[in-house]
Amino acid sequence: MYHTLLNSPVSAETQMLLPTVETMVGVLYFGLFAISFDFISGYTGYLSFGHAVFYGTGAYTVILIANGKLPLLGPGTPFMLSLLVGGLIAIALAILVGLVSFRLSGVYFAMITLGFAQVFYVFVRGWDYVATNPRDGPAVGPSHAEGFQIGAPGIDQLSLSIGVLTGDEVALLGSTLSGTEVSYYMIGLVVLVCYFAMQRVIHSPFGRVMIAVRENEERAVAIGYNTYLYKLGAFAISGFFAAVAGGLFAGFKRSASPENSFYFLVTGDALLASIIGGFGTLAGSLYGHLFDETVREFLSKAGQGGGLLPYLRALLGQETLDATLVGETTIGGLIDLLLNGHASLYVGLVFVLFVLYVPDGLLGTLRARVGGTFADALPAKLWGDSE
Amino acid sequence: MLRTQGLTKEFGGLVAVDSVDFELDAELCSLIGPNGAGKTTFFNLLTGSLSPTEGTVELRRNGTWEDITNVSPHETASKGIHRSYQVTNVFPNSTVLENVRVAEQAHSDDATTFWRNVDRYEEFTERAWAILDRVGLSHRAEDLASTLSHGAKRKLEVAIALAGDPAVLLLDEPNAGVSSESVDEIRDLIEAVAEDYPVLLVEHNMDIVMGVSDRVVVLHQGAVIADGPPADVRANPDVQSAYLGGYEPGSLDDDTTAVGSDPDSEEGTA
Amino acid sequence: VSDDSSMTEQDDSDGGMTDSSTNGGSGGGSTQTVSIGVLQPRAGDLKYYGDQALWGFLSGLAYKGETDPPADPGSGELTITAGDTEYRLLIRDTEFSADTAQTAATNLVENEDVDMLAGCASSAVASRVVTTVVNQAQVPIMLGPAASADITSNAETCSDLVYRASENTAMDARSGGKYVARETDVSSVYLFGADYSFGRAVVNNYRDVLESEGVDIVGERFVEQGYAEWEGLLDNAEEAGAEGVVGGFTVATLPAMFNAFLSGEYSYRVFGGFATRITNSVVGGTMQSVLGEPLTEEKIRNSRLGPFTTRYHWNQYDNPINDAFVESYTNAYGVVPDLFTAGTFTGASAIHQAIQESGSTEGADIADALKGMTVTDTPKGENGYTFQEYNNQARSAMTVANPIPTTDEWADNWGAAIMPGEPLARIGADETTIPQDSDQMGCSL
Amino acid sequence: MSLLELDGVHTYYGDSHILEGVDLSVEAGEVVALAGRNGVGKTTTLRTILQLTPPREGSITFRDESLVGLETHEVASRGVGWIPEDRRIFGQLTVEENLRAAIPDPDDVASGLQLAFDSFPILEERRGQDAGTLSGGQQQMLAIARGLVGDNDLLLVDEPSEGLAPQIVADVAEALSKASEDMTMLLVEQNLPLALDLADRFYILDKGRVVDDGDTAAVTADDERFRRYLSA
Amino acid sequence: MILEALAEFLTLGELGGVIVNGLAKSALYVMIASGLTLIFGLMGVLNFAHGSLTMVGAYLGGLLMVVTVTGGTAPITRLGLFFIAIVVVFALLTVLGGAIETTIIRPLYDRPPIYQILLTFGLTLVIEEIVRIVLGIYDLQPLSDWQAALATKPQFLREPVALGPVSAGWLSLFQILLGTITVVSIWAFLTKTRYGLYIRAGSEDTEMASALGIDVRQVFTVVFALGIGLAGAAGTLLMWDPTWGASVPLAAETLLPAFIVVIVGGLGTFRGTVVAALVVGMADAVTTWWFQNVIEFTGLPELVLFLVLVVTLIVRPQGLFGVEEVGGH
Ligand SMILES: Nc1ncnc2c1ncn2[C@@H]1O[C@H](COP(=O)(O)OP(=O)(O)OP(=O)(O)O)[C@@H](O)[C@H]1O
Ligand SMILES: Nc1ncnc2c1ncn2[C@@H]1O[C@H](COP(=O)(O)OP(=O)(O)OP(=O)(O)O)[C@@H](O)[C@H]1O
Ligand SMILES: CC(C)C[C@H](N)C(=O)O
Ligand SMILES: [Mg+2]
Ligand SMILES: [Mg+2]
Repeated sequence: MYHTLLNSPVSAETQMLLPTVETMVGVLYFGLFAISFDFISGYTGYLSFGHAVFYGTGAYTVILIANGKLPLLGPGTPFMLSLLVGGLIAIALAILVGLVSFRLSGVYFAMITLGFAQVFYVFVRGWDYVATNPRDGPAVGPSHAEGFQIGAPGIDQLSLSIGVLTGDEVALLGSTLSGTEVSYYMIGLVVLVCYFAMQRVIHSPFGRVMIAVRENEERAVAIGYNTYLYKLGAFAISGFFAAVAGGLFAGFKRSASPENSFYFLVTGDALLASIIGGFGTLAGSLYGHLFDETVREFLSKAGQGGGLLPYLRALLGQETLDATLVGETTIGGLIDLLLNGHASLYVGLVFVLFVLYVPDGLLGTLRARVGGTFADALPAKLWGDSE
Repeated sequence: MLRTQGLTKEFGGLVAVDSVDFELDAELCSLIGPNGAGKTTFFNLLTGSLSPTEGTVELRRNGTWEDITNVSPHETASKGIHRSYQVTNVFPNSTVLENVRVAEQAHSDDATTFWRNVDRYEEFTERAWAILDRVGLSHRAEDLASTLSHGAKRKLEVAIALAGDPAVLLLDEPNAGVSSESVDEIRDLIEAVAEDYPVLLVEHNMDIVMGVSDRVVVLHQGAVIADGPPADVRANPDVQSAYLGGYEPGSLDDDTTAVGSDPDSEEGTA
Repeated sequence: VSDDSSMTEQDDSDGGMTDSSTNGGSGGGSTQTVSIGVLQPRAGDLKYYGDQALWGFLSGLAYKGETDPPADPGSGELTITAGDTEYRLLIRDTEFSADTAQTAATNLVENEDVDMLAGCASSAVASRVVTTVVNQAQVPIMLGPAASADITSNAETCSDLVYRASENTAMDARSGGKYVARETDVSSVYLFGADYSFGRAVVNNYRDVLESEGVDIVGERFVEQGYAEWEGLLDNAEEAGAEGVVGGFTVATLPAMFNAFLSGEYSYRVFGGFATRITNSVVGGTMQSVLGEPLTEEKIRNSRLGPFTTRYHWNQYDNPINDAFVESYTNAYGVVPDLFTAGTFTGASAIHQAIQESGSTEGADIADALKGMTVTDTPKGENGYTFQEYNNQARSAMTVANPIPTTDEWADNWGAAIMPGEPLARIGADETTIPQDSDQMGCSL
Repeated sequence: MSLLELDGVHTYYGDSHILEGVDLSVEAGEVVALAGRNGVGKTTTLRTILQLTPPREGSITFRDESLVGLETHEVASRGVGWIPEDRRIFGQLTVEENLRAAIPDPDDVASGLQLAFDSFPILEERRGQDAGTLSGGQQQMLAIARGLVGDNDLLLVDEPSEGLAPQIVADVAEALSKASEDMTMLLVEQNLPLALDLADRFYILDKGRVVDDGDTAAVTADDERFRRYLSA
Repeated sequence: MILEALAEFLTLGELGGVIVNGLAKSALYVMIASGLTLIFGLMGVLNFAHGSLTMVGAYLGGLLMVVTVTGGTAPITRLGLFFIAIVVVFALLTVLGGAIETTIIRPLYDRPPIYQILLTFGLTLVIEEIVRIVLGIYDLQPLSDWQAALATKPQFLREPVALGPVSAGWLSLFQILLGTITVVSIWAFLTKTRYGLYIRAGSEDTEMASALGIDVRQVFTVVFALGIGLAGAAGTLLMWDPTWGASVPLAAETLLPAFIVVIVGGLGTFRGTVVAALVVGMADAVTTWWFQNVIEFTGLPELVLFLVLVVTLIVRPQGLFGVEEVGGH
């Protein structure tokens, strides 16, 4: 699909608009993180502002295991098991943090979880054990030079390696899928499974209580729910999937840093994604992140995924670019000044507009338009097509 | 069913509930009294939403009295004390059916199940439908609770309380703000419900109180000033002056306090 | 290395590239193309590092092709022809971030099929790219100006694919540190460093050199990059009896440190590596406001800043290559080359030399040819740099100089109030790097 | 033309229809009582006049100018004051600050405070105390005083005697009756003797409509009409 | 070792220095946080853009100083110009704040508070990028402190001053002075002026205040504008402090501490904010001392604030001076 478009007459436009496969892989695992954030924040109404701590936990666990730094688990531990271990550690962490934090609500809850996460962030940044230079974060070392395998652990026929450089290549129906594309499908598979798992929880009796807590916690208590325990449970589940997302990220990238895993702005990106996609819609977060990434990439510099800038340059031609506007500013200079590396500006503007005019987000609005039921059936279909 | 001994609640210097000894049998008992008499506070003490300054609350289960003073609200609810609220307090962005269904689900062992779809638990849904039928809301089942009219919301309040499979039902002004046409419906509903459960009813509409109650208790400045069959209470001169008849200084508050909310006091839940 | 069939080529010339480069070696006269992925910060705080490094690299190729260096290309694609070789440079912004660099490098290797990589200004970025991309994809890299000595002296990162012409922190320590230990009265030193690879490398290298020269290390502290509350720390160094202080920092931290040092009254001197133009302009500015204008050599000497090692500054070398380099560079970019620039110039020069010698544009062949090479054309003179076989780090001479007020000649193109003076000492290439038998050398190739 | 005139006013809270066509008028200089059982819409009528809960239908004119669509502070600055039923004093402000907040013209502050302190001496004693720490009755006095000190032509008074001990009710009655000498009042009061004493005319509200009205001089608290609408 | 260090810490000279340093830090924290508190206290809007506006204030203040100060400007003139710069920046940002409130915050009042948080979060992205673009035009480094602005500081502010056995920096004393002036003026504004009275009344009960003829909406605009103005003034002060300095990351660097101070103090109480600023400032100064003299963990200075936050909330979930939510119906 991607290729067809790229080879078609509108290839320049296509390349400008479509994110690259690498970006799409990022959309998948970070989308999963955003979904897990939405799971707790959008469904119970408790803004988990320190959610990045779970993402980071998952990522670091995978790398530490691969580097043989986690007791009992050698570098040869199957990736799927590492993901699970990361998730379990995150559950433990979520329960610890949650025990204290769920005594609070509203802004105070958001702030105390943020506080905890930042404590972990600073700690991980200074912990020599995780990497020679913990400030820069760990990377998968030579003890695990091969790619991380997704599939049935131990059965090679049913597993494929991920990673741009380490991924397996697969010949399929006459065309070959590159390592990145294989990663896309394999990670997509895990994300899909996780998404359905969370979807399942939301539609379970437990999930309905989460919604009841968001809608009216006082009343939920009055009809007999010990909401404290439900919130803790939801937090643990959400932490688990956030860690899986982090693990996928580390497995694909083969490195992590405190800034791109534990830092509070990572949570900020998840928040952005869920708002744009639709708070409390689960799948919306993924579309929200896709949207965010597409805009960013569209506006990013030449050579880092194509985008508007090189397209405009090519379209306008050198003469137009060199034409001067006022003083010494050329059109090219102006375009460069306004576009080059300033994607955040436009993402911010889009975001502000969303808050003001599309408060329900992409998916929320769509669902409201089309009616509630379609959303249950459609995600699976859309997922297959989203490349 | 439910009894209190010396139940007292003070807010700062204000004694909102003043050593109340009260016992509810299998009956429809009304609790009346001027605004600010302490009726809602009394409810909050029974359900554990507030803890008393002094005194005890006990619930009879399986023939023995169990002390439930200071037990948290979700536990009193799971022990069977269910209430409707004076100020509508439902799950606004859930459907009417879901409001009742989630309350149904609360007292089942499957409430914590997170791997099975709710739709598999048809029994909850069926019972929720039955309750909606009973309160006359089944035609609105699929609508969001926030879109209901005031009167319909009052019915939903009762429905949610009923869904708890109560041992005791506490109804706090189910008629508050209900237009006259609907008053009769709710009144019928109360009477019907009282056939099945012991009911403690707070109500300002004297037509209803006098018409449906087996017994009326009058609260004034936190204390019980009369207790007996409706006719007796109505004739009681203290009650006449404190509540039914002429004005008597001392009632501190009015029912609109709770309603005229200050937008700034809303704490973000997000 | 990777399979072409998965690629999404849209440009025919790319498709033909593989052919021409394989033919290139044999077919005399026809040009051959080599594509190099260049990773440097092209925006943000440390863009200046990227500028100097990239411009140096471009100047190196231009020198070889006997043309003028091209105007600053920003990021994107650029072609330079030198002799019969066409260099297709794919320049990517690293934002000084390891993540961005890793992504960009992965992309270059996987999707653009580059023959080799060049660059990385931050040591953190360099180690990340080496571990996750170079070793993984077996594509060689010409590192620089990332300066942590560790990268070429640690078994984890050093390899037959990793070359560095640029000078490193051990070279700073082995020239400047030694000079201070031997030629000044400093006998006790307090070491400060940024809490990441570069700062740790600086501290380790200086500790090593100074201790072996009999200097006492009276204290060592690491702080976050950008730390600004220097007073207390500098006081501690004073209390610890330090006669000298070294700071292993980048421009993110140095100005605050120098400011605090100049504003306080400390009895020790600060020495280390001679910094970039940015730091010089900040420190110069502070000196002007603390010591009063105009600055004189005398005033600067009394401020106890220096002497500093310079890896390379434009005015430290007097030879035809350097003269041509400084001139064409100043013309093209409006500033003089500074400490990062000679190393990357040499890197480019070495790559061209390797292609000439091997007659191939395959990454592996270039790497082979680089092994043990003595680079002919370098700003430090003919044959100024030699790649050491045991770790693929180039050794080159270093100088030690004091800061002096910027002379009128350079005022326009240096733009800072202070600049390096005449070299106080020159340290020969064979003394600057970590020897093969040192216990500091964890690399033996 | 009357000072205040309501014509066919309909007001809702969300979906609940509270006022179902209220018509009433108040002449300059009069005191008019508004009576009715709990929850019939008395308070809502006052809130509607103030545009705190704007009407969905009907007209409200004050001195021949329509109030509908104005902001509450604009209504207030046209000379309409309010003594709300649930006191609504500013708990974190001192007694004096509560009063100052109600006096628009800084030049009137001294005389305004004097007026308040004369009516309720206890307030002068407590002028520096945070109003939230006053007893309920004292808070009620403060709320009334705050209505009196404003530069108002029409005062909307909602259950001023609520929660006050009998002797203070007398103070309140006196203060209000003194104020009524140069202020028009629309008074909601459950204490019928007090209401009848203060008011010249009365309206009785039931289920959001005016069902009766007349001169207070002609009726007593035992009047059949009051019995019907005001007690069970 | 620890005991030895403790003994040294407790000497008059060291402890006194830490206290002065702590007060100076508290003064900065209170400057950073008071605008945030003001806006939250009245309007319930948690302004995520506060840090960005502080950063804008730092650059504007720096610009004014860089343009007016030359090498030869006398120290006292520099101080005078600095005060003028603070006032001008305050005024400019107040206008900006007013514009922001009327155009984009106002439509959100009847939505749940999270939307205001989100909106101001988006605003942050926009403001920061705009600043980056402008800095790009003037070729300034967005990530490092603007040295030219720092250099406009008179020399004596860099020097230490002896207060008996205690050695403190003139800069610290200057900051304590400005912090005190700010606290006193806000306090006076809130308690002594009519407008302050209106603000406090409006924040307690919007309906009642408007029924007394107060234009609460206008009050909201003014408060938001003033809060932003304060953010700007704080930025100008930070611009002269080498620990902060004008740079784009100043936005994030000030936002988190400001949040922490406001939350620790209890949302919306000015008194709480002042006390919390003192607590946080002192904690900061104390850990700085321990970090510089004893403990080598580089993350320590950053950790303090968050530890203060977490510990406070564990002990007192509503903050030091926050009101506990009143029980249900
Ligand atoms: N959380 C609280 N804090 C302080 N005072 C309270 C609190 N809750 C109730 N009160 C006071 O206690 C008294 C009794 O209130 P309660 O709500 O029980 O009255 P009620 O009988 O239900 O009146 P109504 O008929 O108006 O509903 C009132 O004066 C009220 O102001
Ligand atoms: N904010 C609100 N939202 C919904 N309904 C309300 C609101 N405020 C009041 N009501 C309802 O409107 C009706 C009229 O209330 P109002 O306060 O005007 O009565 P009232 O005549 O003043 O009664 P009282 O004598 O008890 O003060 C009541 O049924 C009340 O429950
Ligand atoms: C000051 C510079 C020599 C430091 C270098 N950019 C590094 O991080 O390695
Ligand atoms: Mg009540
Ligand atoms: Mg009323």
